[in-house]
Amino acid sequence: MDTKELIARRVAQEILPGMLVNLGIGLPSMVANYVPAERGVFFQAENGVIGLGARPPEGMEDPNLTDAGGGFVSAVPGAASIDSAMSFGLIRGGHLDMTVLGGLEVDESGHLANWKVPGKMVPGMGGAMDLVTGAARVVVAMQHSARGKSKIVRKCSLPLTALRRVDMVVTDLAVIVPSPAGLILRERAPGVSIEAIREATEAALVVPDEVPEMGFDA
Amino acid sequence: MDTKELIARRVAQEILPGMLVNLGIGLPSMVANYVPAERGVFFQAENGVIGLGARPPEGMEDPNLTDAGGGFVSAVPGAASIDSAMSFGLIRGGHLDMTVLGGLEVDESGHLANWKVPGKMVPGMGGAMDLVTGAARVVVAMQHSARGKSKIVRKCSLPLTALRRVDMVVTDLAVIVPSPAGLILRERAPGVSIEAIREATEAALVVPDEVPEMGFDA
Amino acid sequence: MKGALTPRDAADMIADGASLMIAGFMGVGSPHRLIDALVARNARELTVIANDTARPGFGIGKLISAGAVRHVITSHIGLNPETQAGMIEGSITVELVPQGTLVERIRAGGMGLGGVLTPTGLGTEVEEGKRIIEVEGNHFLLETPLRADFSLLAAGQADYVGNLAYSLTAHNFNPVMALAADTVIAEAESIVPVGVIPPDAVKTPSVLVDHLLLRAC
Amino acid sequence: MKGALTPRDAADMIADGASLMIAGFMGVGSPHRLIDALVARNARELTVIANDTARPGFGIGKLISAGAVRHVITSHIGLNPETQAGMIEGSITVELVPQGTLVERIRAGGMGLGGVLTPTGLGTEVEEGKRIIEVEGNHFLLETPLRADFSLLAAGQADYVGNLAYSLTAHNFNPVMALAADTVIAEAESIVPVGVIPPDAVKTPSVLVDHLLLRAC
Repeated sequence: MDTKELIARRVAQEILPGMLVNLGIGLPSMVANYVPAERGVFFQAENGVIGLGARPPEGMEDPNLTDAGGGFVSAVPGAASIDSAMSFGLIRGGHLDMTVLGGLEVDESGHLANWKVPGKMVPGMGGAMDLVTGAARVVVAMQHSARGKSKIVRKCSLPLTALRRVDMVVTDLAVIVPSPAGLILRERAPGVSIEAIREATEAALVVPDEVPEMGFDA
Repeated sequence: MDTKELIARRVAQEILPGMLVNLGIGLPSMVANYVPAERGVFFQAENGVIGLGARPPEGMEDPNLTDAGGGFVSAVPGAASIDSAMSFGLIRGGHLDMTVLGGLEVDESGHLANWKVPGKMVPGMGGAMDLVTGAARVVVAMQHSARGKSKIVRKCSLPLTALRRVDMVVTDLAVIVPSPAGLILRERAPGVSIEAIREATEAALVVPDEVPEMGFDA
Repeated sequence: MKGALTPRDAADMIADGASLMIAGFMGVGSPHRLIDALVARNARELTVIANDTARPGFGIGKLISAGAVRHVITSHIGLNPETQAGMIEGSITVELVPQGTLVERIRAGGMGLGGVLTPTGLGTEVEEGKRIIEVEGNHFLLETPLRADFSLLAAGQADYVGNLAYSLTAHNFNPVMALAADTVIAEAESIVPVGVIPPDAVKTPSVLVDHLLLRAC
Repeated sequence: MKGALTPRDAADMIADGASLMIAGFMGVGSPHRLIDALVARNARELTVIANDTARPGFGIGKLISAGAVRHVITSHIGLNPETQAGMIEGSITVELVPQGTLVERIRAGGMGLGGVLTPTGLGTEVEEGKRIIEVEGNHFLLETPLRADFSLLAAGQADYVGNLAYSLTAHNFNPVMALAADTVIAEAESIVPVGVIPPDAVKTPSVLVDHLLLRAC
């Protein structure tokens, strides 16, 4: 299993039946592949559909139905079209049960930075600030390190996305739960030692007595 | 012509082709009867329809289509259903070309009071405060006096509906246009003298050299 | 959506003293079966947030007549003399709010806004006790969010997962109230299979609806 | 509604230096014929208020590529390297706004509100220069209204009087932008007789639309 698949599959376990879930562009969008249809989950995209479905069969794409990245999608039975005001009303108003976002940095306070690298890359925050501020649960799905540098840092050096503490970080090495007491190491990726995680992590980690491996059924 | 019909017909002359117009309950709602269909006017009711039409034929009434007073109406071709947020977005946002409201008092500053008689009658402001604040043009349609007492007063004794100066008052005796210089007497009802209007009016009136009679085609 | 309820089960869920948003405009678009069930279970001490209190014997007017309501936040009570009488004798307290302000306060409560600035009410009694905020030389009242324990809605159509569609002037406060309560209960004139209400016709997405009344018999 | 325009007439109506709200999300639900006409007439110094600048060669990206845009108020430019390059070299100024704040600012501008209070952006760069207002112990940013000279919309269907209906994710910013400009110009995939779009399916009432582009040939 490659690292992206591992992250996506682990995040998918957090998604409970009947939830309304927003998945960010890129890695987070892969999570949908591992949520069984019978779980009755509705995926929201901030561009305005509740009940996002898989890419349509070749030749069946509708230019008026895409995800937030502009890729063609379908709509599941029971889907609803909404405008941007309603879309962000759902997000900011606490009606979104979970959002899964990519990250550039997460720090010991549980703060996320994911929208700007000053002087280098300024994509803009898009919906990320509203999502992190308003979603009932915020899960960050990202690689543990980028170019050999830990993305789990003492203090974010990049501009913050929000002051709200994210609820969980899932990387290719670990599941980390930010808390008032710091970053708690909850799970290890299969075959990865606590020591290896500590070494790959700039931030201090709170390590409980038991840190089980991530469990995967299949 | 009875006095209500006179007022309604005179107000109807203010309604220009293509306007969006809100008519209050009671006397103002009669104005619609004197606006020819070919004028292409859309009537709005604050409860959520643009393109209010006449009462349907007996037996054809829809309990889900009423005016703001709860009376059965129809919808004209090109009508749109809107919710309350959009309805008041149109009103407060300046998209409503004209509102016609009843009044309890209008004073020399052009202020309207029409929602409360303290200790006696407290119907509530309903949509009136938003209408007077937001409509492009506010026309008050009312009897000149109630129980022998002028409703055109020096200063409103009843709680104000808004600080905005209304644009026109049409009564059974006169057309009055509030202005920074005071209440200008613009027209007389047929057969009514300037003296008679002055006598029936508590407020000071600015009387131009020419005060024509209201003109009616039919 | 957690499945269909009887009106009685719904009324039992709503404790005395609860705050309720009740949709409708003079009873049009109001959840009449839910109201009847609340009257039947002899509900007491309710706070009702609604556009109006309809008229005696109809819509929210039934709750007023039954003495179920202690406090009302509303824009208009002029067509219900019982509400006016209750207010004067002190059995009901009434907070009057301009209609456009009422809907924005409910929307703010449902959409996670801390408030909105409106020109409506400036210089009137409505201004009393409120903060005035200046923006680019203009003054506005700061109006704060409203939320309730329950929102009671009425739809034209609902589907099995709880998507709602409304008809003509029965929209009114339904779409905003659907966001502004801890628990949302809806009744519908008809309940149709998933897919019958196309995505573009859904006015309240199913994810906002907690309970649907089972079909009227 | 003042009748149908050619795209060219519409583009001629929009002077250099004008401010435009342009609907769409990554080009979906954007008025592509109006954009093409603005590029064709070599428009200059435009201010664009839009969710994003799409990508080079598509939607608003065409205006960026053509050098028609001086200032952008938007939530996301990450998929258009030309906007990013323009920002860095100084040919385009960019004001980044969180998406949920952007839509509320536009809505406030269109609906006569003086502003809204949102928690989004608190404690981030977005907070800079803004007033923080406390409501019941919570802090919010005061975000002010946005308006423009023109709103350019794209509908799925329009009828002869200008009622608009949208399809699926092509709704996005269209319904709010319809209220927030002095002049509203819409194009539609199809134009149908009055009555074909039933009242409950109208998402933008005709009274908001000033001009419709004549049908695409």
